[in-house]
Order: sequence, then C-alpha cells, then structure tokens
Amino acid sequence: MAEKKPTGTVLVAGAGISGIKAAIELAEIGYKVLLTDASPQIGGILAKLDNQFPTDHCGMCRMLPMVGREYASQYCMRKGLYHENIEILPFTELKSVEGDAGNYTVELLKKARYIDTDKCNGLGECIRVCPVETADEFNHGLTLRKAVYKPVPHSTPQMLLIDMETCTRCGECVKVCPTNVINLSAEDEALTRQVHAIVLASGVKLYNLKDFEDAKSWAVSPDVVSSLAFERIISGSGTFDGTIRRPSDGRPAKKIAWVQCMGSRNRRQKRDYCSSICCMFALKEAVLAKEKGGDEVETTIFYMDMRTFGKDFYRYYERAVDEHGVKLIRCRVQGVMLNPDKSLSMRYFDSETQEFFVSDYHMVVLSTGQVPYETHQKLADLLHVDVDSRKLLPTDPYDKVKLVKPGVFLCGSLMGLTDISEAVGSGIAAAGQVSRFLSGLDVSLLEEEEIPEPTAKDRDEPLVSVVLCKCSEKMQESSVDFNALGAGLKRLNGVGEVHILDMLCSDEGKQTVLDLLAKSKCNRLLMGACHPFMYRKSLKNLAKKAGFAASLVEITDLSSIVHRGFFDPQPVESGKRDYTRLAYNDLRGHIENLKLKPALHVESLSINPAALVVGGGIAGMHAALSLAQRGVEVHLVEKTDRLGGYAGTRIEHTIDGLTPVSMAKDLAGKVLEHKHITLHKNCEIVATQGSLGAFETKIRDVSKEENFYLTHGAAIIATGGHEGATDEYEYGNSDQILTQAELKDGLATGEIDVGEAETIVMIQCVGSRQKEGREYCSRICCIGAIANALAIREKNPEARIFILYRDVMTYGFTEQYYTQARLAGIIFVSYSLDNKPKVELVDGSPVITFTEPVLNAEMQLTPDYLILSTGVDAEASNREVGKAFGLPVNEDGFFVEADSKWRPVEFLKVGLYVAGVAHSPMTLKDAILQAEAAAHKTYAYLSGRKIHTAHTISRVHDAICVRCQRCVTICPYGARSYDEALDRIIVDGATCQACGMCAVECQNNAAEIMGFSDKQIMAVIDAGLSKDPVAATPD
Amino acid sequence: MDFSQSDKDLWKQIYHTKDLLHCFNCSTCLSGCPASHGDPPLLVRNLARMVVYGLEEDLLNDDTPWACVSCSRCEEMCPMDVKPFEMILAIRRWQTSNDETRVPTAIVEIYKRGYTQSVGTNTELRASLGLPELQTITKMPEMLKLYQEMLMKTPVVSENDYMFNEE
Amino acid sequence: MSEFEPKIVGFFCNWCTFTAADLAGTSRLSYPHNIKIIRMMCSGMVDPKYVIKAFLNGADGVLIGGCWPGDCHYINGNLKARRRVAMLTEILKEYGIDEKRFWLRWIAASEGTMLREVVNDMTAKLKELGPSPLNREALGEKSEKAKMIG
Amino acid sequence: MANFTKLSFKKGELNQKLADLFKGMMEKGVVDALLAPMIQPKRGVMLTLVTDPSHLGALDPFAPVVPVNGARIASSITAKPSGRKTAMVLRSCEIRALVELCKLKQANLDDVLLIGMDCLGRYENLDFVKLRAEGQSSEAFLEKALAGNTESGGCDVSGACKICEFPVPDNVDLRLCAIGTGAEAVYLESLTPKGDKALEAAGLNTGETPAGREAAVQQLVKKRKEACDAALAQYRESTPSIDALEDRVANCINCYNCRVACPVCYCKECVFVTDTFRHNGDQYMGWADTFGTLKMPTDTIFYHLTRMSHMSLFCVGCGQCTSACPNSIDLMPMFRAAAQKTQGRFDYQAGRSHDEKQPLTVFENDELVEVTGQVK
Repeated sequence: MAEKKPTGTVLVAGAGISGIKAAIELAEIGYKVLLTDASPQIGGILAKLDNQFPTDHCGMCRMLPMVGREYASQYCMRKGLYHENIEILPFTELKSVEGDAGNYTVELLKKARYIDTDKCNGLGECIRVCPVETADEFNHGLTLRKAVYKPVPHSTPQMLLIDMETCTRCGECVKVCPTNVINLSAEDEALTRQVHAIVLASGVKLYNLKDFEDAKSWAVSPDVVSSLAFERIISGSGTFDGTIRRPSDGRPAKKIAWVQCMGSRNRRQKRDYCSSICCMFALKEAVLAKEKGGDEVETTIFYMDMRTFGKDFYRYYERAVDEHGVKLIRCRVQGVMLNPDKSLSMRYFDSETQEFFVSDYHMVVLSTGQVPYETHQKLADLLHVDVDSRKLLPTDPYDKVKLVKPGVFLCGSLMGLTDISEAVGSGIAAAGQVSRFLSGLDVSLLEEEEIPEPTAKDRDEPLVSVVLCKCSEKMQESSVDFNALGAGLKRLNGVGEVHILDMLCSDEGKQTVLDLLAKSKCNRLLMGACHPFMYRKSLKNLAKKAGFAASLVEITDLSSIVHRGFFDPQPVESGKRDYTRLAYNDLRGHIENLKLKPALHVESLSINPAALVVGGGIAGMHAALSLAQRGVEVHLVEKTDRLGGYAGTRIEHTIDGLTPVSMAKDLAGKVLEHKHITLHKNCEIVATQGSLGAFETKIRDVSKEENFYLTHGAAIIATGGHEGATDEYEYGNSDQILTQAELKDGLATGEIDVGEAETIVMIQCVGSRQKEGREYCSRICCIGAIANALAIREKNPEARIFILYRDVMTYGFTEQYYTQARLAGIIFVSYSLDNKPKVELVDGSPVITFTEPVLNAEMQLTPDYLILSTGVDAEASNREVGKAFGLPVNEDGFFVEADSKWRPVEFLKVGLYVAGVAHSPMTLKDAILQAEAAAHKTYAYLSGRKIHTAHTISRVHDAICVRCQRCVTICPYGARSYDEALDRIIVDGATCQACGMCAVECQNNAAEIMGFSDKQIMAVIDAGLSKDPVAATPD
Repeated sequence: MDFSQSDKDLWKQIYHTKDLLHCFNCSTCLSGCPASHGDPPLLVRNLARMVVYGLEEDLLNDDTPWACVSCSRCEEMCPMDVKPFEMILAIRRWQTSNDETRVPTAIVEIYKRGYTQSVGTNTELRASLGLPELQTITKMPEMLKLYQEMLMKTPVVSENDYMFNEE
Repeated sequence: MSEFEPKIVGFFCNWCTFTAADLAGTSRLSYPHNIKIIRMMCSGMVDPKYVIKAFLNGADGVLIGGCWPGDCHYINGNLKARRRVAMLTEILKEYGIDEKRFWLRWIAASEGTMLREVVNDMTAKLKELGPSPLNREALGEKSEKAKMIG
Repeated sequence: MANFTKLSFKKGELNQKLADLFKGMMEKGVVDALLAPMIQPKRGVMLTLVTDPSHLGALDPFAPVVPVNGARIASSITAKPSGRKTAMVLRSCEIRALVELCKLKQANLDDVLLIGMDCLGRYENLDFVKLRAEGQSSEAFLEKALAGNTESGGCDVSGACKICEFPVPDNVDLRLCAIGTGAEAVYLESLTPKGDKALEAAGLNTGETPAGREAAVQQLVKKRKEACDAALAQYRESTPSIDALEDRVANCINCYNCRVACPVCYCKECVFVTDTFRHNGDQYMGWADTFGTLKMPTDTIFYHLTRMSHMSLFCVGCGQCTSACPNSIDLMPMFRAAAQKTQGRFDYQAGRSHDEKQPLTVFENDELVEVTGQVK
C-alpha cells in the first residue's frame, strides 16, 4: 500500500491577529499548523486594545470558526486560543530556515519560561511571595509586576514566566508552588521541524520614545505617552479606574492632545512612508477619552492629512468632530515644553488667522507609527533573499501576501501597518495562497476523526462518574474536606462512582484516571480539575479514548474553590467559610446538568461542491481561477458580454507598475479554457434560496431572454464598481473640464494633447466625503490623480500643475508617490469643505478662484484643463443582487459584510462571501487579496472534505411548534427559515451558532438548544441554591 | 499677493535644490522658530511657499528673512529635510544681489548691542529655570567700543556710516 | 445569628463577563463567595423563567452579566437581554421583588475590577435591603412559612 | 366625515333587522360566510359559522355573553386561509386579541370583513343561560345597560367588562354602534374602503351621524377608566407580594385552563405541560428535603409569573381567565396589572395597531440605557 502521504504542515511565524487568523483558516481545512510567537503570550497588539475603530468595540471572538467551531476554543480570544490542529508555541523565535519550495527545515528556539504552563493552575502564590518588583511592559511601565509574572492579564491558563534579568533566584516561589511546576534552572530548547509552507506574520516594530533619537526631544515628561500606552491608560485591565489619570502624578487628565505622524512621513530619518492607521486610532482614542473621561475632557489632534480612507472611516471622522467635539488643527508641532506646574504646552500656527497660539495640556499622546525596515531585513536574511528597492521583503507585484520565494507567504503588518480588517483579510488570503500551494504538493490533510457511532451506553440511564483532583498533598490545610464532599456526592441519585486523586496533572495521575475510566460503567463524566484542563481539552480527549461521548464529559474548575480559602478577604466570623458546601453545590449543579443532558451527535452536511462567482471583473476572475485550480467546479456569471470589469477594461497601467488591462486579458484567457469554469455572459441574478452546501440560484440570460437554474454550495459576490458621476464645477459645460478617467483615456489615445498646456488644475474629493454627496472616501483618487499629473509632467515639463485637495490619501508606502509628485513641481493646495474652490466659465473656459491656505491669499487660475476626481460609485445592480441573495446593501450601495473588522469578506449567512469593490472602493492589489480570501473561505467548505454541524445546535420540536416565526426573526445569523411548502421551521445546521436566542423567544421550547435546555439550567439553579447539608459525618 | 506675474522658475535663481520641492508646508519649522515671536514674525513656511510660487515682488522687499537668529532649529526638525535655514540665507543672498542698496536695518542693532534681538530681557524666566545671568556686550562698554571699531573697518558699515554714528 | 449574607445567582455570558470573572477570580481580586455563577453562552440566552425560578428558590439577588453593546459574539444578544430584563423587572416589582435585586450589567472581558465592584456593590445593597421575602431559609427553619414556594 | 347608516327597528326586532342585513350581504355575494353569535338549539349563545343565509334566524349578536373569546375561533379559521370571504361580528377585546394573533402569524385578515360591535359587558356563561331562561332578551339588557345598569336577577357582567376602557372596537371595517344612538336604532359605521364597498354592495346608503354618540362614548370610557384604575389599585394594595399572591391562588390546581381560555396564549402546548416540567422523582425528593414538606402540584406561582412574562405584553383584558378558572380564582386583575406595567414600559398597547411591532421582537443599540445605568 503506497507509503502514507505526509500531513501538510504549515509554520505561521507570529501570533498577532493576522497570524492567528491564518492559523485558524488553515487548521479549519485540515492542515497541521505550528503557530509561534516571540513574545510570551499570543495576541500581539490586540491583547492590549479593549475597543477598536471603526466600531469602538472589541468582538475579537467573532474571528473564531463558525461551522467547525467545536474544534476550537469557545471563549474570549484574549484568554487564549485552542484548536485541535494548531500547536501553539509562544516565547519561541524562528532561528533559521533551510530547504526550498515545499519542504523547509526550520530551527526554532523555545526560550525558557522556567514554569511548565501545562500544569500551572494560576493560583498565584509564587507572585505573592516574589520579592522583586519591576516595570510591567504590558502596561508600558505604567504599572509594576513581579519577576514571576503574567505577560497578558486576561490569559487563562495564565502562561506565567520568570524574567531572569530581574529574578534574584531566592527560590521562595519554588517552595510555595502546590504543583511544583517551577524550575529555575530550565534551559532554552532548540527545536527543528519539517514544514511545507511558511506564513510570516510577525508584524513590525513600532516607533517609540526609548529607542529613537529624534523622539528624545519629545520625552520631556512621563505625561508624554505613546498611543499604545494611552490604550493601557483607558483600559479596564490597565490603569483606568473610572478616570483617565496622567502617569506623572495620577491627577485626572482633562485636556489631552494627539500629535500625528510621529516617526512617519519623515524623509530626514529615512522613513518617507505613512503608517496608514494612526489617524484612525488617534480619532478613536480621542472619542474614547471623552466617553470614558467625561464631557469636560477636551481633545485636540495636530495633523497634516486626516487619512480616514477605509470603509465607514469618513463617517467615523465626521462623528468624532461633530458629536464628540474632537478639535482638529492642521499644523505639525515642533515640540512640547514642560511648564513648572507639570502641564505640557505646545505652540502652533493657525493659517487662517496667520497667528501663533500656545495651549497647555495635561497629557500629550504621540501617534507612533511603524518602523519596518529592521524586521524586513532580519526576515530577508533568514530566508536568504534580498529586500527590494523599498528595503522591504520582495513580494509578487499583484499578490501582496505572496513572497517571490515559493512556499513563503506573509500577512498582517508585514505588508505595512494595517488596520484590523486588512490584517484579518490578509490572514485569510495568506491561508488561501498556502492551500493553493500545498494542493500542488503531494501532501494530505489531517484525516478527519470519524464521527463515533452512538454507543449503547449513551442511551442507558444517566450514570455520572465523578473524578476530583485534590491538587496536591502539599496543601496541608486545604479549605475543602474532600471526604465529606466525596461522601455527599456519592449519595446523590444518578452518581455511579466518586474518585478523589491528587496531582491529576502528573503522568501517574493521568494514567490512574485512564484505568479508572476504562472499567467505569458510567456514561457521563464530571472532572473537578483546574484551568489548564478546562481550557485545553487534553483530559476531554483522554475521556473520549476511554469511550465517553464528547458531549457527556464536563470539566469544571475545582482548584479555584479549593484555593479560595487562602485569600478569602472577609472570612465569616463563624470560623472557616464552608468551602466544602461551595464545592458541593458547584459540582452538584454540573452533575444535575449532565444527568439531564442528551448525548449529542453531529449531522454531516451534504455539500454541493460547485461554487458561484457573481461578477467577471479581475476580483471575480481571480477568485474563480483560485478555486478552479483546486478542482472546484465554478460558475462565473457576468452581467455584460465582456470579462475584465472596470479596471480590466479601462486602466492600462497604474502608478506602481501594474497593467490591469493586459492582466485581465490573460486572466480571461485562462478562465475561458479552464475545464472547471463555466462562464455565463449577459446573465443577471434573479433569486436565490437555500443555505451552505445547497443553494439554488435563478439566473436570467438577458441576450437569450431565458431563465435557468444553477445549484451550488457557496457564492462569491464580486460585482465591482465604476468611476463616480458628477455635475459639480461646471462639468459637462466645457470640453476643457474632464474626469480623471477621461483624462487617462485621452492621454493614452493621444486625443488630449497636453504638450502646449500652460496650467492644469485638478480638484480632489468632487462629490466625495460630504454629507449630501458620497459620504465616504473612495481611497484611490489621490493616487490616480498623482499618476495622471506625473504623466502630464512627462509630456510637458513646463506646465504648472496644481492639485486642490482636502486630505492627500497616499497612505502606507504610496506616500513615496506624493513626494515624487512634489519633486516634479506639482503644487498641492489644500481647501476645506466650507471653503470650496469656485469655478465659473468665462467665454467657454473654466476660471478657478480659491484661497491659498499657506499664504491666506485669494488665487485665480485659468487652466487649459480642469480635471475632477469624482471617486468610485457602487454598481447600481448591487441592490437587485442583494435582494436576490437576501444580503444587506448600505446607503452608499456597497454590500454590508458580516463584521467590518473580524469577518471582512463574509456575510452573516454562512456560505456567501464578498470580494473587491463590491465591499468598498479599494486598490487593485487589495481587490485581489480579498478575492483570494473569499476563494479560500469558499474552498474551506467545497474542498470535498466531510463537513458536519457542531454537536450543540438548535432543534425544532415540530409537534409543538405553532409556526409563529418569532424564532426566525430573532436569529442574528438568519439560520432559520419558514418553509412554505413543508409548513415547517428549517434550521440551517451550518450557520446556527447555538446562541440560544431562539430558545428564549420560543415560549414553549419548541425551539431548543441541544445541551443547553431549560430543564438542565433550572436543575443547575436548584443545585446552586440548595440548602441540604453535605454529609455531616464522613461514613 | 498678486499671482499673475508669478515666475514659476524663480526658485531656480533663489534656492536651486530639490530639497525645497519636498516641502509639504507642515509648519513644523514655524512653531519652534524664535524669530516667529517678532513683529512682523519670520514665517519660514510662508517664505518657502512664496519661493515655490515665484512671487518675486513680495520676496524682494520682505525683511523677515533678516530676523532669523540662525539657531537652525527649523533644520533640525524639518521632516522633509528642506534645510529651511539654507533657504533663508539663500533668500538673503538673492535679495542683496538684486539690490545692493538693501542693507537690513537690523545691522544697526548688531552694531549697537551685538545681537539682532534684545537678548538679556528674559531674566525672571532664566532665574526660574535656575540659569545664570546673561553677560551681554552692552554691559561691557570698553569691549563694545573695540567691537564697534572693528565693525567700522568692514565695507558694509563704513560705506553706510550715516546709519551708525549716533547724534 | 451570623450576619445575613445575601445569596446572588449570577448568569454570566461565556465570552465577556465569564472572562472578567476568571480575571477577577484568578488575579486574586476575589469577590465574595455568595455569588453562584452560571455560565450561559450569551446574556441573550437568559430566559425570564430562570430569573423567576432563582427568586422563587430564595435567591436574594440575580445579576446578569453581558457584553457591552457591540461586543456581543452573537451580534446583538445583549440588546435582546436588555429588553427582557426591562419587561421582567416590571412584573417582579409588582410582587415586592425590588428592582435593586435584579441587575443587568455590561462587563467587558478586561473589566475584572469592574466585576468585583459590581458584585461587592450588589452584596452591600442587598445587605441593606435584607433577605428577599422569598428567602425562607433566612426566616428560620420553624416558621410556618418555611415551605418551598411551589 | 365618518359615514353611518341608520338601522332603525321596532321593539323586539333588532335581531331580525340584523339578520336581514347579513342575509342581504351573503345573497349579494359581499361575503360567502358569516361568523356571529347565534342562539344554539339546546341553550346559550355561541359563535357560529353560517354559509347558508336561510339559517340566520337565530342571530343574536348583542346577547351579553362571550363563552369563548372570538379571536381564538377567528385564528383557527384564518390561520390556513380558506380563500372564502367571511364577515365576522366580534367585540372589542376579541378584535384586539385578533390583531395580536395576526402579528404572531396565527391569523390572517385578508379575506375577512371585520364587523366590530359596541360592547357593554358580558355575563358569565351560566348566569347568562339562567337570565335567558328567565326571559331577559338582548334588547332588554341593551336598554338597561345603556342606562348604566348591567345588574339584573342577582347577576352582573364580568369584572373585566366593568373596567374595560375599550367599549368601542377599532381596526374594523364596519362598526355596529349601539352607544348613544337613541332607542330603536343601531348604526352601521364604515371605517375602511373594504367597509364602504360592502355597504354599497349591500345597497345601504350613508346617512347622518348619530348625535349624542361621541359624548356618550367619552362618558362611558371615562367611567370605565376610573373603575379600572380603582380596581387595579385595589388589586395592587391587596396583593403586593408573592406571599399575598400565594394566598390569592391558594386553590389553584395547575389545570392550566386559564391558559386554554386566554386568546393570546397561542402556544400549541404550554411549556408547563411539556417535558421541561415533567420532573424526575429525585428532583421532587430534593425539593421536599429542603424544608421537609412540598406542596403538590409544584410550579404554581412559577406558572402564573411565567405566564405573565410570556403574554402580559399581548393581554387585552378580556377576563376569560377568570371565567375559565374552575376554582373561581379572580385572575383577571393579576394579568391586567402586569400588562399595564409591562406594556407601559415600552408604551405599547396590545391590539392598538397592526404595524406596531411587539416589544420583544425589536431591539435598538442605544435604548433603555437606564436598565444598566452604565455610561461607557
């Protein structure tokens, strides 16, 4: 029999959110993932942020898998992550990478933590006795920590480690640790692993006050903090206790200023790039400061260009200014001075009044950006590749996540500091590229664990086996009398056996449990253990081996009750508080719950392996090819008779050297002759119904005037967009006034001759970023305008070119094109929304008058050409496609994704995905990245793997259902529907997340969550409040 | 500000370097400039803009470049490395080369008290920060006399001595 | 007789409040022991029946812990919980179960200290209020009323 | 201008006049069937579905009795629509309950010509049969009731009716007006285009508005409101605690008949009879251990409080729960008091309008901030 193919193994180096997302996506389709991170705990920057723009909420847990959710952790991501196919190695550095395409040998250095985190139950005695105190990096030195410490406050299990620089090796902690997991002489451990692909997700170093020369002039007081430190100041687990306190003396900070572009847009320090996200997080922090600090907090931001280019970012900017009173001052301040009364004063210049102002602040927050070069150079050396001309890792011109070296990919802030939705989107895209790469190699997926047939034991009378861990004999006076507890529990009806062991975490402990369970006649198991076992499922897998159904095993945290006796703040006068009763009630609640819990089984979903892609633009074609390459049958529906979409038919080349038209041509070529893709031109979507794995879509062929049906398992919406229309600034009344696209075409065909032109004026944000027009930034017009201006400069070195702008949106590394334009003598003049330039026609040609902001003087120009940047409009047909699929479309006409940050390419309904300009205006590279991500999400279900529902989902007891459909309207995921023909409520097992809202809305429990029934919870309430005595005398 | 006669190549005469074109008028150079406290204030950013626009008339008779105390703080802090201090000197050179009668009145200040700005006045601020008293030349009459004789030997002072002998 | 210790039943959402409870529990800022925590997948999963049963079983107070609006793992479970609490409070008030005994609070994952404060605050307020009229145990064994409320 | 049609009748011929009206409607195909209270062959008056007009002789809509709240009957007829146009003669509480049931997709009024009747109260079923046996006619009751006295022969109308603020039905196509219309005449008022079409088709032309009607209705509603406030205040003062509630429902035997009679308790099977409340033996023993004794059947107070939390938002105060209780526990004030509070909290009124969304089915992001009292 052919030797078994090795399981596809992928190294994900870096466990910030994009690394975690890439790891989850790969683990979900069945690859083995090795997730490493240099810092002691995973989570990256996000572990420090409580609320993130543009929603000002957290919601990180919405990143967890939906259908295969029971393979992963089902709790707050800041506590940590667990997935059966992911091996997580925190505090581990990537030392070397050898080999090439498809089989790499990587050397990892697992740095010593001196604490075995698999057994540490987070009692915290070691922290209590540790004499050393030092600054806590997590809170940027605002708080103190011990030598033995928790790197992230919320992680559970606690992932403690010892900081050997400050540890005095006094050994107190070793003495007091009940499960003796501390080993002061542990060594770093070198590991070598064979992997088939690598995803780099290490993020980049952030500019900060300590390590950068040019920042020193700002470090005049502890009240000048970096933006990340400010996040800790307003966080519940940081120093926020109801008031925002300034670090120097703890007095409330009522006047706070933000200074933008700290460390970025600085040619002098060789950092001529923009860090993309600082404007948005400065606005967010200003809004939060007001909400948390109270109305009397005044917030001011000193900026150059307010770069809020993402989806719904402009509305956030408007709300910050209009509703939250954030004051914006367009002036880059030279420095901050410390006043005798510890306040900080800054002097700035107001162009309108041409006067200087000095104002004092309690706190100054520096919006610190990225410093990527060092990280990129280190990784480049590791991979034996050379950095590109911009001193960054050399990536594929069209695929931001693909390195030129085969089998190596990157995502997240390695592509340049990204916001959350891009980090998560790039994580999925990287996973997609890895899966495409591995599908070419001779590697297999992890064999899905076969679904255990329900054994006879499941249906017997419920009999519970209870296994309790005393934690350790070292605990002389434990606060729980285990004999009385054991006796009390044994007397309960339905309890088959009670075993009390100590040190369950030790190897012998595990072995004794295995032996006990093997001969047990019980069919339900309750274990009283501690956090590592609750949150890591190692014992659950152990119980499964001993024949217990996974859904009938419950592990509860007994150790925190056992240990609470130690630090009980108010011991009741009548001697010891009755912890035995506390443990008894808690365990009894779980026992009653288990007795009433039915054995749950998964149902496998029949998945139609075909995919539907709506829209034949570059994003649509890219997604179709990405799926077809992996053997998925794809139906590509295009409403016109040509492939390529707007970019593919009208943009010859872009400023960063891409050639969309020729690229679209060869993509179209591949699509037409690919055997797995069927193209349907001149077709429009009429209606769709069904759910993941079983969609049926009615399509109308406009040219043949006939309808036909397509059945498919999932769908990707890639309907794209086009240049915005306008009638402002006398457009249409003179042939000297054109839009950017008309200029681009005219220059390409030579129709427009700028050779003799003397003056050219461009106006940005025409009809965009304003209440009555498009209330969003179209993100690509500034870069497009600069490209056209440079093209004109090439043809006419003498002409005077003006670009009138509100904020130049050359975010990220495109800032270099803004500099290049200024070097070419293009003059940028800013205008504000309430003082727009005026255009009137004087005998047929445009005359523009506007205020020159720097010199505060009136200026008038009569240009040969006036070019208007009119932004990007969504396809009008989005509304019909949205109605057909039952998908929401926002007021700007773009599709509303499931979650703007955590599920950017998905819809709430599982099985429907979005990519490209259908989501929001974006550059070609971002559209291709989203297409790759959407393709991967689709492939996850159509890869031919067996997909089954989770154990715990909602079920309808049809006999007592009165079809009032209240459960259908209440379901946040649209996972329920009323089937007219069958006259029944249908639950879509894949989408249902068992949130239980339908069960509460349904008053007679016709809708019920299996495993969380009313009967069970009411039994737990009874147990919790029961008064009956625990066995007074141990028999 | 009359933009009609602005000469778009003026910057090549005044300050012919690519550095100037890097400026995106972020006004970092303004807020820390000591001479910006004067009246009229020296606004380095505005001068750079006038050079880029090529407003010859306004630049010619603008005295503010002469108020610069050459502390080079603007150069230290300019993010786009426009080297504004070099530009100020370039504007001064261009102004005098175009009109040799242009002798800045500030030169009288230098003759009389050794500085263009009145330096020794902020005594209390210096005291509050624990700094020593400033020894200015006006407090040492004999040194001042020697200094003035030395200046009288230079052509720009001797040829315009009408400006210097106090009545 | 030992000083009255109010019994609170806490329905904590698995995602935010339960994390804060872990944070409060393990980071040694332990809160009083008179709270019986029941882990629900979402505050939107707490059925009014459970709150009524808790009070009839003699609980002195019921605390539902949910995520801040916008943080909910299930998009808007917390908003639904808020409406149900508003409705149920009206009914319980009719029968002498004071509004101060039935709390809904948003407690984010990072707000371990906030959770401790909420539980301590609620315990203090319940001590002022005294035992719930349905807390038959507090009335002592022998009183004729000391029978289970059916 | 509301359009009324006067239907004058000689003494003793009210029912005949109405019968002719409906006969005309059915024969002219305005409607295919009629659901209205009819005198039953044996005894008593019950809602009857009539498809052959010749049987209309026994019509008696103004009979002061509502054995079963008509909403339940209308819902069962229209939940799976027959497609045939039906006229239904119902009172205000029945119509308001029907509006709620429509929102819950338990009824469908597309093919229904809804005819509401002024209502001056209903006797309990047995009282009505006794009074009817003693010869009291509907018209006699109407006359006395309009004069303000509903008591006769030692019996009086149900407590719920005495405090009902909605004697006049809304959300109807046609309205049978008896209040403030003077003797020997009732008026048929049309309120919707469907009503106008029906009147036209039945060959009735609109006349002038009955003079004293508006004032009479206002006055009656005012009287009823005062009575209602007094009754609810009296109830709240008598039952301020669970202990008092236990006393009030002391002889409740968990037969759940009040649920069966309640028009807005629309579940097929109440949760209290499903498996959720079929407890195991050891649970009963556990509860008994707590205090040594356990009253059986259990979950009595639990049932009433839970029913309040389920249906108080839809309660229209029809009083059928009190009428249905075999142990004559006066449940009506209990549910009306709860309904007043819960509906008041969301300023929702059961049965007021078809488009008013039921409170627990809609949710806003920044509403009811006072519930948690937390500002970020």
